[in-house]
Amino acid sequence: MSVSTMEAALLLAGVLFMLGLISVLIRRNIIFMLISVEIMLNAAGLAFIVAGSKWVQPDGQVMFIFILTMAAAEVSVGLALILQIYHQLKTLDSDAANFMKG
Amino acid sequence: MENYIWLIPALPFLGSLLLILFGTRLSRALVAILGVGSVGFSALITILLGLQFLSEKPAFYQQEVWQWFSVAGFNPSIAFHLDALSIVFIFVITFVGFLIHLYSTAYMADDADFSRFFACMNLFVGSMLMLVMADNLLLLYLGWEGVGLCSYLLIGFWYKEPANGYAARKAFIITRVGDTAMAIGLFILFQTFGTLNIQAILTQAPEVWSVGAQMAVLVGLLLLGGAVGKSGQLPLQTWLPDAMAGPTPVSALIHAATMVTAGVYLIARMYVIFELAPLAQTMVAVIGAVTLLLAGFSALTQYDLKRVLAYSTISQIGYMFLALGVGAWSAGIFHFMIHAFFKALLFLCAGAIILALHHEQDMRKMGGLRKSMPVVFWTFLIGAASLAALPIITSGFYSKDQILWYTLAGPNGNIWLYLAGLFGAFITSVYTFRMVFMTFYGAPKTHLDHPPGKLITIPLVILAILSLVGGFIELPHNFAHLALFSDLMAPVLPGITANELLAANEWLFQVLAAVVSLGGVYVAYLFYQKSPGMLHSLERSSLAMKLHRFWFSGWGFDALYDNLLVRPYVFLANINKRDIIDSFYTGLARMAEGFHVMFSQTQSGVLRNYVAGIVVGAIMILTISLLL
Amino acid sequence: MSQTDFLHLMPLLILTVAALVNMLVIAAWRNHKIIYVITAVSFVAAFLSLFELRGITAYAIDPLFVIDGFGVFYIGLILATALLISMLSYAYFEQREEQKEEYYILLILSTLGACTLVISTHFASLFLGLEVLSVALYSLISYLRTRERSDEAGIKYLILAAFSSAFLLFGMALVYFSVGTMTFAGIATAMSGLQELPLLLLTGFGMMIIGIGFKLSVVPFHMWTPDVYEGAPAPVTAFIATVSKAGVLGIMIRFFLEVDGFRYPTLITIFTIVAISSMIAGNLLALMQKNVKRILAYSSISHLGYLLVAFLAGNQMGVEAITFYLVAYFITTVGAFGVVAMLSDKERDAELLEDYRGLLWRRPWTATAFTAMLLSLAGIPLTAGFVGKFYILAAGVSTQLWLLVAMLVLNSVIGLYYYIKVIAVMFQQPETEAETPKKRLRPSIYLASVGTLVVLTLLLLIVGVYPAALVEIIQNVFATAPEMVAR
Amino acid sequence: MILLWMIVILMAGGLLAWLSKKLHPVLPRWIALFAVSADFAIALYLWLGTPAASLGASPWLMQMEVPWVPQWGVNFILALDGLSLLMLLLTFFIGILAVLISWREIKVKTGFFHFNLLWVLAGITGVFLTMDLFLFYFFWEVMLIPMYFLIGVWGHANRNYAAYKFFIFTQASGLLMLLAILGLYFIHGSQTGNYTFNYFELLGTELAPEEARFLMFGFLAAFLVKLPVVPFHSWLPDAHSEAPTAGSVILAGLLLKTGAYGLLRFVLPLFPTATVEFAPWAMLLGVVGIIYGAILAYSQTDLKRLVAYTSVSHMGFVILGVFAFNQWALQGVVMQMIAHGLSTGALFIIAGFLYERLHTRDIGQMGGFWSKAPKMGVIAMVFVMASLGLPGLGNFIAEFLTLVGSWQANNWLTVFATIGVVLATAYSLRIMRKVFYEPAPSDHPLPDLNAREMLIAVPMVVVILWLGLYPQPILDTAQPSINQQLQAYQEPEVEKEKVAVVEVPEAKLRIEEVKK
Repeated sequence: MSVSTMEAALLLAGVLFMLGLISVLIRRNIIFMLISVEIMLNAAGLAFIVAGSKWVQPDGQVMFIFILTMAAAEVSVGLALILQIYHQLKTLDSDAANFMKG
Repeated sequence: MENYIWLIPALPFLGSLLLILFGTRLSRALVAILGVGSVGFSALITILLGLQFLSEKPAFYQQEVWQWFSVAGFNPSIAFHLDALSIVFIFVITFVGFLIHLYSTAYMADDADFSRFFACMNLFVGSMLMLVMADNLLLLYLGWEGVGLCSYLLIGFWYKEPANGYAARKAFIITRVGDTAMAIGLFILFQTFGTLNIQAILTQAPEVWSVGAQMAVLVGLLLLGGAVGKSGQLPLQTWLPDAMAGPTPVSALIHAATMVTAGVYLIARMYVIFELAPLAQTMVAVIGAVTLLLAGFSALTQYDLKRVLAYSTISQIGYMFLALGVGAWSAGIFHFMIHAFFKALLFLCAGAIILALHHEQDMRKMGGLRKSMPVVFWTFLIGAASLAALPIITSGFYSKDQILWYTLAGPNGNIWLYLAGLFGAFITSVYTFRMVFMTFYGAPKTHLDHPPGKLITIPLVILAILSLVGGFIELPHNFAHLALFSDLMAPVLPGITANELLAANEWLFQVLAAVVSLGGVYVAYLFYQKSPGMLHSLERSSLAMKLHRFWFSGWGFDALYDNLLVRPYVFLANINKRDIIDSFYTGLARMAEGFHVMFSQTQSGVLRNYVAGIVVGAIMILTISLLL
Repeated sequence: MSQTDFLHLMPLLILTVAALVNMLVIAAWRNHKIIYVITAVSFVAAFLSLFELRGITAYAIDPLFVIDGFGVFYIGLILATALLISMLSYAYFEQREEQKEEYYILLILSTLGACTLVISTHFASLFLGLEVLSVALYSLISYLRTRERSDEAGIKYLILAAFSSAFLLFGMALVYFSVGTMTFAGIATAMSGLQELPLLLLTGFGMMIIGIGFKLSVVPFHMWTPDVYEGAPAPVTAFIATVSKAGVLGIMIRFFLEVDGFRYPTLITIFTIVAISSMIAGNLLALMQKNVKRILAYSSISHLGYLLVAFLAGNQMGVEAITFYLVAYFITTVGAFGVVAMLSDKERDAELLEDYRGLLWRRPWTATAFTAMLLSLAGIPLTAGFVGKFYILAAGVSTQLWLLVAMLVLNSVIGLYYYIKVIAVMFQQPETEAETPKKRLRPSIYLASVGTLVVLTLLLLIVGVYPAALVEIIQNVFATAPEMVAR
Repeated sequence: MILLWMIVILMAGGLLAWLSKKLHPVLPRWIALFAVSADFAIALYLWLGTPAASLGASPWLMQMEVPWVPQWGVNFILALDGLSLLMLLLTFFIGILAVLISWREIKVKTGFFHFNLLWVLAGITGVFLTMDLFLFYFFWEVMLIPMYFLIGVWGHANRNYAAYKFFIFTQASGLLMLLAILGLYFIHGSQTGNYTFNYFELLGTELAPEEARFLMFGFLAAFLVKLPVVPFHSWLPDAHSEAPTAGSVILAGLLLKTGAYGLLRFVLPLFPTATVEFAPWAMLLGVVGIIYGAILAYSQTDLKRLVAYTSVSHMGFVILGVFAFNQWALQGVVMQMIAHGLSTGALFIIAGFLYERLHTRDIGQMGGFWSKAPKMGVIAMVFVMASLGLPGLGNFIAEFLTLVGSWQANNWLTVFATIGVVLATAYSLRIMRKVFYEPAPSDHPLPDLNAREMLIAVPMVVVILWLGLYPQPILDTAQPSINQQLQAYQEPEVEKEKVAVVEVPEAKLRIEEVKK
């Protein structure tokens, strides 16, 4: 592959990352926030793969696997927490969870 | 004998120390013995020493008790230097002081704070002796401040009365102003001569400074400032009349006989400086002249017996300054001595009267005491005569005449000064006899109880005799030429020679002086005895009223200083009570709190804002890393 | 992996095993005490195993790890801290009805993560360590499920941490993309070649800084700190404040020194800004704060700012200063949160200033200990905090970072105010005679906590009065870490 | 070694006092009293044991040095010269008084109180003794915390605010000094390659004018705030008026003196050139302080606050004298430190006595006490007179020497300073009037001083009189160290060799003795 396509792929990852970022910013529902963060993580993974393929090394994909596992772990904990939150607040609106401030 | 010099001040100090420590527990008799005895003994020693001095005629006696301190060549010691000048002062202080103490035992007999009174009196005598015996200016300064303190303590002796306290503070602070000037003078002297030893300075000064040298003038003026403060001369005279708030013996001792003449002593002591600084010396003369007139006028208008005496004191010291100013040194000192006698006498008499009229001081409420208290009358009359300088018989005549004479005929004599002095003499005798007539003649207005006892009358008599004959040790040379006193002073203070062409007809001026004083008496008689109606008609004229009010208030100096200095200072102090600078720091604190509130807004607790925060940070960092 | 590799990784292995054993034991039969003992023992064992590695010169386990003096010291620091925290945890959890045992597993795991971090020399291991650390932390923070504050803190931390590690990862990816290797050494060599850094690389570093900065809770990535500190159980808060930061700081220093980041003004500028703003924001936020845990949170932000000053000094003295300061700061922080934990009861942590009013009159010794801790935080002599601050100042002055140093001084003055405020509250005489302290568990439970507090206080004073010993150790550590002594 | 003991006794005494509270409530008082007296005895022994003549060229009586943090070149150096000796005597004398005053006044937490009291004293002792800049800063801070507690726990109504203010002011300034110390340390290190905080070695440092100026300001910051000099004084009135009597006495009598001591010991010899160019401003500050403090004192209605402002005014003389750079002025400063320590301390003690009896510090509430409490009146009179600089009392010698000295340096400022003395008269007399003379608005019962209180007051009177009438012993003791500080201003080169080369071997030699 030529370098220019590499750049393009990286750009794609960047765009993906930005999308995730923005949706974290605008979403209020915690689950959606979690999902968008995952998107960002996957964007990073994609970037790794791109980089790996640029240097023709497996490392990029290795990192991607890592990221996936980690993301899975994170999401599982996250969902557990969200359950708890829902029990207590009866809502998933992240803005409602602001007992601690100042 | 000269080994016991140190006892002279030590005894009063010891006395006052004992009284302070145990005064409250001792019986009144014991207190009196301690208080009077200590001064009495030092008077005794003084007299013995004086006799020895007269017989041996040494230049001076010197005694160092201990080295006070010594820093890099600045080593004043607690040491005494006795020459004729200081001996005269010591004599007056101890002897008159002794009499007044004696008098006080009766006067203060039924006062609650008997012991405190004597403690302070002794302390005063001690410090005053320090002042006049010191061989260096720092020790002199110690005595100088010491007497200031004592006058503060004694003026405010009856402290329950706020007015007294006010008078006391006024005295202390105003004299302190003068002292400040003096202190600065000392700094300069030390810088120039590397020592504060009086004799050393006197000897070196002519070598270092030429006549009229700027520094000399400066020092002269500064010392004069100190003198003016203590001696109640213009412009720092305002404290003296108020100082009458103290018990009468105090007024007699401090504000007539001794302390207020400290200024005279200082100037006489440092005469070399003043001779090197003609300007300063002229200032002395002028201040003296002006003061004696102003005070005289004020004295004319007073009704309070003691205030009259106070103003007369101011004006008499004015004469002394005048004398010093024209270089008639010994004349000035001579007048000091005589004045001490008759002024103490007058005050003590006044005290006796006041006591008899249970603390009534207003002359308008007095009168007709001639019959009821003859001793006091006669003694007072003598005192008055001496103050008014009635010719021939009173010593006041001789001392004052000498001053007037040299004011005119002295090398730096001056006709205007002379006229001022002459007119002053006239006023003096007017207000003196105004006093006599108002108090002792006419109809009795207040019933008097317990006429004065022995302890009171004895000192009066002694002082009366002194103020009659005391002057006979110095008689004009055209009239049984006798100059014991000026001979005594000769080794210490430079003599003075009269201008020849005037000297020829000196008698003319003596007659003039005599006429003036007698004239004064007549005027007083006219207004206050023969036909009071004239006085009243005079008083009714609006101008006279204004003048009267103006003079009565002592030429409005008090008001002036109040509005010029005191009020602004107090105002300034009070508006800044909370200390403006502090508010700056509190301001800083407020600012920090403000920032805190601002920042804590960002901690909204809302998750998305936190995310936003991170994003902002991210943008910031990325922009930096891309731009730089 | 050879046997020597195992030997060198012994502490980490011990921790791993400990975690597994705990799990099995719990499965067999729940008992707080036993789990607690196992944990403590394993920490001690791991710590002791470090003595095998004393005076070691860099032993690389390519490409992921290197075990050198620096790493050993930091692992030691982390383990010791974790041990102390677990000590304090026992009494704290004993009085709560949740299932207590898993807490220790999570504690061990996140410690393990931190340890992995400080010895890793490769993005992969870095990432691995970081995530092991964080994922365990999520659940630790929200361990007391029944408190909604705890959950709130948990979810906040989770989202934000994931968010920031996305940045970190993307940054890594970019770096990898532009230099073609993920080992620090490789990156260093690649970079030493080029004078001006390519844009991508810089962007990568920038994003990594975001990820790291979040974990270090420096401005502007600090916002989570107070909430998480407040919501988390006191011992966990102590853990976040100390262990996790030690790990991240360790890796940061390692990486930065390796690639010699001090050559690049861009990075210096960024760090300077971050440092200053952290100091100021942290202190000002804490100024009028009424909640002790939040006060400590904010103060930790500013303390990180102080640390960055020494970090920016960039010479050996700086690194020594950081290390020394960390030790001092850990002693202090653990102690402080220990006191908080001690005073907490079933329902809630003792976190409001009110809970401390007149403490000196109720429980003089606890109050004294807490006072000592606060004074140390404020950097007052006789305490470790002072020497630490002195060391940092010295490092700053030695490289003429006048602006930063001035800021440090200014801020430690502001900081004084709120530390003293807490002390003042404790020393206030209660109007009503001291009310009887609330019902507590039997004293023997508190033995561990009290003992720990005593030890900490003594350490605080010893380090404060005779720092020479510690300084010596640290200097030796860096003597054996060659690539550090480069400058 | 004996120097170390002085500090150790205090610290150990403090801990003992704290713990002994459990055994018996009165024990702490006795322990404290004993500890301080022991130190006082030691100091006295040292003083009488060394006739002033024996302090020849080198002012150092004894020295000890043991490495403390070798890696940083920090040594535990204690050294004693005339100046420090005098300061120590003052410290312990006032310390004893402080313990005695608190005997009845302090009722709660007596153990902890005496712990703090003794540790403040220990810190102060350290400050006066140490010749290692790191150690100096260390002690400098050590004396603050216990002081903070003294104010914050046993103070009056508004104690917290005052305590904060005191602590933050002193800390802020102290940190600046720390920066300066570090700067000096690195400059000296980079010059000689020998990184050390040793005062004697640092004396030799050559500094570029710029550096010197900045470092000097660093040191000045700490000392001027502590002194205090006017724009930085505003912590003092609060601290003084809110502290318990013992606290105020120690603040006024000792803590302020550490500032003056610092100026003499460090600023003058370390930065000869910089100080000379700064001198006029410093003297100006002094004069401003004298007058500003006096004006503020005049308007105060809180007795302790009033006295506090008077010490602002009096400390003005100190800085005025220090920057006159001549023997008279510096001797005056030393005298001022001692005399002011006593006189102001005494005034605070009297304020304390009154507060114990009336539970108010408002002079509006007082009055006419002369008749009720003549003893108190006399003693108050003595110290009021001292504070307005009456000859025959210690303060006069101090102020006169200072002014004589400063006159040589700067005429106009001296004139204004002298005017300040008049203002001093105004506020001092105001005390007497309000408290002892004018009748009180309301009538309180006022028992006169009891035996214990006389035991406190009389020695102070005696000492202040002694200082006023025969200060020579003090002056002689201070002389050599003052020459030392001034050498930089006579022949700088000689001074550098002398201190850097001659003193240090001697120090080593001393240590040998110590070891034996």
